[in-house]
Amino acid sequence: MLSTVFAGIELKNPTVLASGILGTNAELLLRAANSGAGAVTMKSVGPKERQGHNNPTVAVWEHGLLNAVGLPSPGYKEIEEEFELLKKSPVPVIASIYGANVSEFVEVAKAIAEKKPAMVEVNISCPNSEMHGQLFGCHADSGASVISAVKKEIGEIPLIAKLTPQALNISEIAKACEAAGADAICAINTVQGMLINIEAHKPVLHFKKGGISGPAIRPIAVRCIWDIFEAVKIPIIGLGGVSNGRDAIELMQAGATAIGIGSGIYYQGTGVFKKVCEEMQEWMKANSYKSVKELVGIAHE
Amino acid sequence: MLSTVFAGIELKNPTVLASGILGTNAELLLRAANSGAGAVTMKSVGPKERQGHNNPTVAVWEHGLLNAVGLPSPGYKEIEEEFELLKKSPVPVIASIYGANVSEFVEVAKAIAEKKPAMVEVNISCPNSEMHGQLFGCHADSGASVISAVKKEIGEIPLIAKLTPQALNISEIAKACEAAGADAICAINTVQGMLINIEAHKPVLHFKKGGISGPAIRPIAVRCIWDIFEAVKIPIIGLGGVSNGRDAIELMQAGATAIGIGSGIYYQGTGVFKKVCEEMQEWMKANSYKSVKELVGIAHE
Amino acid sequence: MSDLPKICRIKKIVQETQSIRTFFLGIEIKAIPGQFVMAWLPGIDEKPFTLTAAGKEIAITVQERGKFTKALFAMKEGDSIGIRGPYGNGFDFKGVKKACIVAGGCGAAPVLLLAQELKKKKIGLKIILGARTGSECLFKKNLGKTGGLYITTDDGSEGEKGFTTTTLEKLLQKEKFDCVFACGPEIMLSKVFEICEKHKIKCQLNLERFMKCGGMGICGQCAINEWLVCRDGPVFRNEQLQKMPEFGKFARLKSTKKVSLQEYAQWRQ
Amino acid sequence: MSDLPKICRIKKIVQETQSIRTFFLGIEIKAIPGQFVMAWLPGIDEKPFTLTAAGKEIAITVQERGKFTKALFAMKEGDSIGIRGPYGNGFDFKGVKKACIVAGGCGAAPVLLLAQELKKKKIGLKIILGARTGSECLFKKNLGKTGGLYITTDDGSEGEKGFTTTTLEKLLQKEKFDCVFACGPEIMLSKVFEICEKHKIKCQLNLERFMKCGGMGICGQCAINEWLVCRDGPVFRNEQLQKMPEFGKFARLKSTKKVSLQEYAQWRQ
Ligand SMILES: Cc1cc2nc3c(=O)[nH]c(=O)nc-3n(C[C@H](O)[C@H](O)[C@H](O)COP(=O)(O)OP(=O)(O)OC[C@H]3O[C@@H](n4cnc5c(N)ncnc54)[C@H](O)[C@@H]3O)c2cc1C
Ligand SMILES: Cc1cc2nc3c(=O)[nH]c(=O)nc-3n(C[C@H](O)[C@H](O)[C@H](O)COP(=O)(O)OP(=O)(O)OC[C@H]3O[C@@H](n4cnc5c(N)ncnc54)[C@H](O)[C@@H]3O)c2cc1C
Ligand SMILES: Cc1cc2nc3c(=O)[nH]c(=O)nc-3n(C[C@H](O)[C@H](O)[C@H](O)COP(=O)(O)O)c2cc1C
Ligand SMILES: Cc1cc2nc3c(=O)[nH]c(=O)nc-3n(C[C@H](O)[C@H](O)[C@H](O)COP(=O)(O)O)c2cc1C
Ligand code: FES
Ligand code: FES
Repeated sequence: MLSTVFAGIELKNPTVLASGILGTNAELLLRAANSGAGAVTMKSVGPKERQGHNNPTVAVWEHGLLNAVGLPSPGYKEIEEEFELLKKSPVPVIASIYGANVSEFVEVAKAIAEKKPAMVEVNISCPNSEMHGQLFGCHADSGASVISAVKKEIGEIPLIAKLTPQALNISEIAKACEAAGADAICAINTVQGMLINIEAHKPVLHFKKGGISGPAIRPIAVRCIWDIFEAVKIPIIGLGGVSNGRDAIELMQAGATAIGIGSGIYYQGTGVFKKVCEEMQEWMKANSYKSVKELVGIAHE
Repeated sequence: MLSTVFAGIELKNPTVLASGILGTNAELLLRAANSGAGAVTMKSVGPKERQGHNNPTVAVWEHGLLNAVGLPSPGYKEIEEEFELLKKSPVPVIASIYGANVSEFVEVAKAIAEKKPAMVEVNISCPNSEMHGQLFGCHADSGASVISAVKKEIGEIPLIAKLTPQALNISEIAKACEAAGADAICAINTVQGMLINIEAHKPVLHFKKGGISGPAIRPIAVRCIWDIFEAVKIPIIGLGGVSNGRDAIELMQAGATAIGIGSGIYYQGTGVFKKVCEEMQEWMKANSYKSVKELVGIAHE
Repeated sequence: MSDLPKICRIKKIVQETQSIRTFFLGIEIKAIPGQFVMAWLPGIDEKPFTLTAAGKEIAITVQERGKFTKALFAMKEGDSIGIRGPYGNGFDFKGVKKACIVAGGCGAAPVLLLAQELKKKKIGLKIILGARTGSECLFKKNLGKTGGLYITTDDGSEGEKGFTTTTLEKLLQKEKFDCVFACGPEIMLSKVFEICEKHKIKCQLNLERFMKCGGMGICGQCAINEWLVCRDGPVFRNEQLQKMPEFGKFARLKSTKKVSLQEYAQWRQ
Repeated sequence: MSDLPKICRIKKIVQETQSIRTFFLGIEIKAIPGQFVMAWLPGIDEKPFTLTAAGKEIAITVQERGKFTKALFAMKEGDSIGIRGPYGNGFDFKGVKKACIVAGGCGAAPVLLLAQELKKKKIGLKIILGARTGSECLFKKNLGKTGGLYITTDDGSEGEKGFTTTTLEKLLQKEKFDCVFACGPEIMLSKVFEICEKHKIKCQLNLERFMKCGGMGICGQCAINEWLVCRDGPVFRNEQLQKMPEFGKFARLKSTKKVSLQEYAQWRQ
């Protein structure tokens, strides 16, 4: 009932652990996999070691999370061991990569491709570092230049372009990525925001601004997925604010084939994958659907 | 304690009824004024009669509202009577105008200026109509062209440019508006989103997409106000998700001189102005502030 | 807390008169008599309807008029529609010992639950029910069970020939009421109000305006002067009606343009 | 529900040893012994600290080490800091009739509340408290009130000269405990674990890792193999420790790079 195919890869269910959540080591990824995720995404990895920002890096507000972790990374050279352990994964493992320019993306992609992950996600959308990503994801031509360069390196491995809702017209970016060789789209990354602690009269995050995730951004995710679905033929991992079965089904009806879960781990723990799957199944039974594949994009009819 | 000056206009308190909420007639504006608002904004008016979209036009979801009312308007010619009644207003009345192109904006501005509102808000940011506004607010040059044309018409009346958080770089738009003659900025308008009713597998709003307002967008408002405050010298009406005193103080610390309230009316009724003011006052006493003016932008220090 | 339309099934459809049907819906809503729900037909529109049954299963009673109601009339038992609510203040009968209800046309819908509630509370009740013609008299039987029923028709095909308001005038000559509750065409309501003011009787009138946000009280579409029919109403009292110059005279089109009630009615046609 | 830092005042500062101070804070937090809070100095950083008092007024006990703790030590009574929490699982003493606590250095902090709670519940308790030197023995008095206290120092300036773990070995030769609770340098903890495994005694060890989201359990920074110190811990038991190859060997730098505990300690310097 829940099994599906995403960019040629079989998934036992459409839930996917989102990048940057838990994915710092292989064991946590395996834990998410063993807790019911249909696929898991590693934390985005860059060309060299990077500290990220000082704390506070994550804040929980009334309607979601706000984070500026700042793309910490040991650098791709340090994560060989994780790939060894990940061979035990019962579900597909998606590697996620970032860079400050096309050649950095290419350098990381080349090394990562050798490790043969099930897919490679190209993060052209992180809002939390001054120089990384964001710009690529906001402009069709620069986004496409990263995607086509990475695609050349990774060959047969399906490439997922991870997009930002900050783009003026996300469907244009998606189309450019598709034309440049992307096999799938992942949307959305976080939405730029800020919170101030009024007693301290200081921004809550050390980096001041951060990315909003969780329940507050779900309607933004639905809108972006809707637009992308109308613009491209390649499949979409939809994410943003999913923490129950209804949320997941909403994003699928908007056009997502698979469903990423990030902040949901905060709200529900790693049990969130099982919970979402069970709730989807219950709803599908009550509403006479036989396969999740039937749900994809049906709100467009 | 709460009195302040905004773009040269005295306000007994910094709360302002946001455009599009209640502002369809003079009596409702007076009701908001008599309920404690420091100023009130009329519903945005356009050049001719316009129906707006079919219902559902507004939806209440878990973390905010979503609306696509679609800028219905009787057209500026039909609202003369309202201005007559508004002469009784105990607080400044802000007119709000929209148009599909510069000459429409000019046409409306000219007629409205004759009615001598306390200020004129130029809505270059409504996301809910196919042709109106949005584009102006997303590009510095087109935004500026509207502002300078309107400014020529309205002369001494302070001009407020209402901006959209959808712009790639809202501080650039604000700077361009300031250079074009805007006396103040209003930020933010709603954030584009969508909700789907999964049982109906249809978007909840008839127009499909709509603008998100209310609690969910507060961190986006704070981020935008922060950026605008760093970029311009003119004062800011900050709005987005305010429904209590703490929210208002947060937006002021980010850089707002006055605070718009829209969706807060849904959550709290017209009593929201009094409530927000009382809560601000209490907080200020507990934290040893003597005037709201001291709060403006202090999180930047 | 969200307040989104919930999809529910049409459980039963009852033909009340030639042009009026009651739709029983499989959704639980607790409500006060006079409150309304917003009914959504995806892809078509969303409109307000008074509840004519509340509790475990609700009902709305609808007259076929324009595009929306035509689409609704095309639906069968088992089909789905969206419902949100209840909204509005509803009628208030605290302290009322003897009541009169005046209902014109489809206006019988909002007062049905009220009449049943008054009967349950053993409150003395007279009902004046008006319609164009005898066959269009809505809820004749149900209302008859709750109190003394006076019927008036425009064509005299049933009951008294003439207007509900003439009957009300006569009744007031003989009897005293703590409150007159009324619903119907606004021209009738403004006459009811005039009569009540003259006789210094309290009244509660159920008003109607075109709605958008419908119940949220933010869009200002349903404004009558400083009041919002969807949140402050739909039921208004003497003190409010006295300060409501638009009552009986003006209403707002979808564009929010203010026009005479006549022009408003034409637009709805 | 939000979980943002709340600003509170430093009510009282107590100098515990030359390098350790307790900060009493004007904020109410109910907590289980062994749980921690995140303390925020705006503009500087945010770090985890075990609660050494909970309830109406909380306390954290801090050793001056790097940039953050230096900034905290520069603060006076009346100054403000941000606090969020409590987080983590804390110690579990259900069913425990006789307990042993082993605390090394600043590790006395997390066990103070535990010892007080065990005493209140009249659970038999032996405490082994270790420090570099006598004057750095944290909570000597307070812990002495809760059970039999054995002190060990590296330099022999107080109590037995040597390691806490040597004393633990000796104690286990004579006595039986339902559980050994321990906190201190990880090298000490891994020795405690070894001893407990050998004697087939249950243990609960309070571990430490660099934290970012600190308590939310999402960023993965505090990972030890498949566990998150901030959400699954900070207290871990035999069954977990047996499957925790990184315990006593590896930790993650701020970049999330995995390094040996030695390199981790050097980075912290
Ligand atoms: C609080 C409230 C409760 C309501 N309860 C009911 C109810 O219980 N049953 C019911 O049938 N309708 C009720 N209505 C009216 C209903 O919401 C619709 O307006 C009506 O059903 C017409 O819808 P339509 O789209 O089919 O027709 P439209 O296309 O809108 O109009 C076509 C025709 O209907 C007439 N008409 C429609 N609406 C009105 C109106 N508001 N006032 C005067 N004439 C009108 C027009 O004169 C014209 O003949 C209520 C309205 C409100 C505001
Ligand atoms: C769950 C938990 C509870 C904690 N409770 C307390 C507490 O109650 N009291 C307390 O003083 N600290 C506690 N800590 C440690 C505390 O969070 C800080 O890491 C510590 O105070 C150092 O901060 P700093 O920024 O001043 O020093 P840094 O700049 O981070 O480091 C400087 C020096 O501190 C040593 N050091 C710092 N942290 C560690 C560590 N985690 N492990 C080993 N050596 C370290 C280094 O070896 C070096 O000597 C706890 C940590 C965790 C994870
Ligand atoms: C703490 C945190 C760290 C994140 N790190 C990354 C990252 O490294 N790479 C990336 O592509 N997205 C990252 N994201 C974004 C998520 O993958 C996801 O796109 C976003 O959180 C929206 O989904 P959600 O609402 O389910 O959390 C991060 C999000 C959070 C909350
Ligand atoms: C129902 C509705 C209608 C609106 N109409 C207008 C409008 O006509 N002109 C305008 O500039 N903004 C309009 N807005 C935007 C608000 O003025 C405000 O910018 C936005 O809602 C954010 O503030 P809030 O979170 O306090 O609602 C509308 C908002 C809502 C919810
Ligand atoms: S319909 Fe929107 S305020 Fe009543
Ligand atoms: S510190 Fe983030 S998961 Fe523990």
